[in-house]
Amino acid sequence: MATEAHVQHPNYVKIWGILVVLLVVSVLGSMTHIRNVVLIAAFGVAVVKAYLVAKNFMHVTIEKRWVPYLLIVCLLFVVILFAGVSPDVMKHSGLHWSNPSANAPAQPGAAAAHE
Amino acid sequence: MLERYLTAASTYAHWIDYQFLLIAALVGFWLIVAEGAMFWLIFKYRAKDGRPTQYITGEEKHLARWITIPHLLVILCDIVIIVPAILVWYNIKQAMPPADETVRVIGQQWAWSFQQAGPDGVMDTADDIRTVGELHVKVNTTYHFELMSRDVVHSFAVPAFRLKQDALPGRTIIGWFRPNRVGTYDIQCTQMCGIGHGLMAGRIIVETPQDHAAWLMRNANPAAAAGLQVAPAPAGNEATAVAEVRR
Amino acid sequence: MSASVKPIANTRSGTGIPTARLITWWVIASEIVIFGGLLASYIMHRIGHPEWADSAAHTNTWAGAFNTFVLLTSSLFAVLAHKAADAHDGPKAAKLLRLTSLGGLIFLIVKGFEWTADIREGFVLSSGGFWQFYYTLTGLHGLHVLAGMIIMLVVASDAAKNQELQRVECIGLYWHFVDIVWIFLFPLLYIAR
Amino acid sequence: MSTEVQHAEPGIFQKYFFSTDHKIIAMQYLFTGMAMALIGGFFAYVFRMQLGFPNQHVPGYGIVTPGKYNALVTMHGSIMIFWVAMPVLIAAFGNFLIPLMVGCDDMAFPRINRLSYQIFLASALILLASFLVKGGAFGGAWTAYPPLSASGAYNLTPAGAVLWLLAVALEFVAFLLGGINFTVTTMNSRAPGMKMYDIPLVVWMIVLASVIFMCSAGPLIAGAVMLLFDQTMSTGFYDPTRGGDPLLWQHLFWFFGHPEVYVVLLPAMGIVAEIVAVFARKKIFGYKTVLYTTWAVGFLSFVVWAHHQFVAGIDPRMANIFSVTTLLISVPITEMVFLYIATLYGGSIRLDTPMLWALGFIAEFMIGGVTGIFLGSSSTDIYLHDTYFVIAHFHYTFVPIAIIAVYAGLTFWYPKMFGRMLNEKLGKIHFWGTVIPFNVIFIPLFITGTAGDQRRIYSYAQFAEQSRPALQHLRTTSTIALLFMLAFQLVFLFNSFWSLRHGRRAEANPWRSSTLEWTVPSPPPHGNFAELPTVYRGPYEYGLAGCAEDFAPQNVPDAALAEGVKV
Repeated sequence: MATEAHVQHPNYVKIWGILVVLLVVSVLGSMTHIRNVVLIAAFGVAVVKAYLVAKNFMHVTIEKRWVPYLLIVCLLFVVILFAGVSPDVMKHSGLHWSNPSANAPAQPGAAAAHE
Repeated sequence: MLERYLTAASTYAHWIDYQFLLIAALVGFWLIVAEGAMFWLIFKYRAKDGRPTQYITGEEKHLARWITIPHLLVILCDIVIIVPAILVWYNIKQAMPPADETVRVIGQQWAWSFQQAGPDGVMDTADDIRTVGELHVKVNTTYHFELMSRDVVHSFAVPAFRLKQDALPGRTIIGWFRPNRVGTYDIQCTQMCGIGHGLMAGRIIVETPQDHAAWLMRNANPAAAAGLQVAPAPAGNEATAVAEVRR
Repeated sequence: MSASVKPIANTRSGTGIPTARLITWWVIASEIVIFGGLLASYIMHRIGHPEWADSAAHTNTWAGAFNTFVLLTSSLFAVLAHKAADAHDGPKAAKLLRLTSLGGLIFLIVKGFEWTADIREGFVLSSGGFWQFYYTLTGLHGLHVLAGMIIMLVVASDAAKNQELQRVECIGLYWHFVDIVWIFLFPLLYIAR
Repeated sequence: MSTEVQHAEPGIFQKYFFSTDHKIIAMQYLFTGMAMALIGGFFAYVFRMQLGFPNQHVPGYGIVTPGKYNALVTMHGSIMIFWVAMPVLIAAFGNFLIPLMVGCDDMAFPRINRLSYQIFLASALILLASFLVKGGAFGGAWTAYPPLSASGAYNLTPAGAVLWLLAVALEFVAFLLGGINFTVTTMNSRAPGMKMYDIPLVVWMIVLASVIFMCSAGPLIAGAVMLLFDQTMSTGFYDPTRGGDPLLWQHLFWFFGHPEVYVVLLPAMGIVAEIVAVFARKKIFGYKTVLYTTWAVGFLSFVVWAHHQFVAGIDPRMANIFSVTTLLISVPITEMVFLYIATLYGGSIRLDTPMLWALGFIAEFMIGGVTGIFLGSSSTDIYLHDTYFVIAHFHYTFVPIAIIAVYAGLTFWYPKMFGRMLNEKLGKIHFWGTVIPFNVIFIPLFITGTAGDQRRIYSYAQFAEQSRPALQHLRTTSTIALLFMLAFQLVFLFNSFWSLRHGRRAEANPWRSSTLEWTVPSPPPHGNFAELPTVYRGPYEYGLAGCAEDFAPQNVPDAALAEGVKV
């Protein structure tokens, strides 16, 4: 049983060309060493590339609606995880606690963290 | 209610006990209602010859009410529970009353050691008093504690104070307590910390100001000049303490 | 039970999505949380440790960029294989799938050279900090590439005989997902510094 | 690819060890899970004896040293959750019921199904092997907090810790494969006519549990890889002296660990729904509402995890958020229980053994539910965290889930699984002999917990407050009750083995139930349905007007209902 032809196949080579151009952009952007440019070149472009692959190669946009929703919900859970964990792990001090070892692994002596 | 089971010896012990009572009253009511309703229905609708079952989908308005109304009441009870819960939490863990004294509490496999200022009242000086397994504190005095661990995760629990806080290696966590009752109370480690976990006991001795002053004078140790800083050192540095716990 | 005898359960399609593609989506969903958990752990540590940028500067951006190019190109072959399979051209699909796994092979070889260079410089898994995440992330991703290649070759050998053509699309979907993971790993490990 | 494919009768080895038949795989999971339950129960016996009669020779084991005690409680927890509750509730019932209840011949991917069991079996064997290695089995609690679990120098069981982690990771892989298979089968392979709201609740709940498991286990799989590297490749992901963070594991663990509670709860709720409907002869009160609350619970279970960590050193401000979400999750769960109780209204209730178990589940689970409020409220959790109150609370949820609901399901589907009826009288003795001691075990533990007994402590002799004689009496009471409860399980073992040969032969539909699995002979043949069914209505049509019987099977067209059902 072959898959029914459910997609109009777009011009894949063209999309591949765009992806390669984007790759070049992100590498060139990273050469500027300007923080914001690097970040946009790196992550902004990555999001665009991922979207292009998901849309054109994986056809998520013409798949049944709940499939992209499922994938987005899974991403959402990761975001929730990040939001719940980062106040403890990303930061090295907070209300009535500090994590001196994370800042200076070898340094002896624990500075007390008063608010 | 909780005091029937265990002495309350710190100022916030009663806050927690009242919160416990509040929850017990509310959920106790709901438990009795729900269990009662269930057993009554089981009895009332037991199989009888000639009484057929009724066809009910649960979407009839006059019946769904019986779910909706209790359901809203449950939400109400949740709010009644959560507001004081957060208030008490805020006062114990977030708000920090000014300290009269500070102690440093260090957990390690498998003993609690303590460091507090000697007669000069200043921490990290030569006359600091270091003890293992025993913490002497003054009654009606607000203590801040700096909690650390040398090796693995421990948990500093003083049930009589209703106090519990995990000690994490690498971190320093500040908390407070104010003992209001003279006596000797247990410290238990409540986070699995290795084979000696069950033996990791300590005591807090709450003393009158006079007794405490006398204890301070007896134990002030000017000789302990070296190695003032207590560091959350890497594992294995403190073999002596392990030996001490086996005393 | 031989491969040719499928239960009726396998041939039904209550959702309108063929069963094989449906399971592929669920596998991808579960992979999202696996990679997501690891990436989230890495990102929060990375933001908390700006000094890791010095370690990240040692990674070879050109090798990473080349590998990105290789994976993008192999994804192109994978989707062309899907197109061929839709046209019921099994042998062509098989050829394209083999090209795709060749891309995976090149990717792994480049990765191997990179790792060798890093290890020669003294940066190993146990170097801590950035490096432990670098090796774990690229290693986990590399395993997925390897697994994808092997499955792809199996699918290709069936497809060459015009059998199980629906699998061409499924392995392609998986491959694109692995590609997308790399699209994010590349800036996270090679560019951000 | 069609029914005319004749399935040749395979050899006995092929049939029972390498079968792809979902029913055989279900039995494999069931018996493996039951065997593990015996082991886990034995561990409970040993450490309860140590607590009830401290430092005395435990018959059948010997002296319990602190290290052995830790290993026993760790393995009891791990086994009961990962190797008993999950395989029996999800895998055994899921495998057996899903194809039968949705009306198809097997799982969508039978060979993935077989692989799932084989990986699961390997994980169980690895776990048991950890008792034989140098240093013995891992004793760092089932939560395995690093750095204790990450370093052999701390836990003194270097090999045991690695094997434990490997076993858990493999078990996860097995359930990912199995769960995805359940989900796909239910979504795609339903009988013609079976719409979304015609799926029996137990199938819904097993599938939702699988989905929750799939979405929550990922981060922990990643975390387990990191911990494995910490243990074996001297990385420092969780080592604070090398820039790692032990809290990260706790978060990853509980991000999985809390949804896991619902992963095992939901199948139990589903089993109970089926039984309550059949024995009350009632449609489930608000079938759709039950489903909506299930979805709500499933989603909310992802945002409550840090209530396990209120005092674990997380930022205290975060505790407020998680306290609110935790109380929030009580809303849909309460609603679900209310709906189950409301289902009894207007019914015609027969108290056969399965129904006793199902009602027992609801009654006992409510106690577990309400005591959770004490722990979800952040301030009381300061005191109660990691005390015996917590132990009593979650045993009041897990025992109803993994024991009471499993017995409900087993006694209910036993005729379908084995083609014989169980003995009713023995079943009732077993029920009361289990449920009464169960309460006597754990009610005293609520009291010792509020009196300050902390968990995982092998002897309270060195704590003045905890070594009061009154508390020791409670602990002894609890231990003796456990002995009774364990002894009464022999009744069940006897009943099930005796009935296998001597029980009354079961007809296809002994309970007069309306779902599809009862339309095939007991036990169902290979391929399940002689003729694949078509579904005409929802799963719980009892007491429908204009119907010759008091139930309307899902596969009988409306026109044929009035003529009566041929059982």
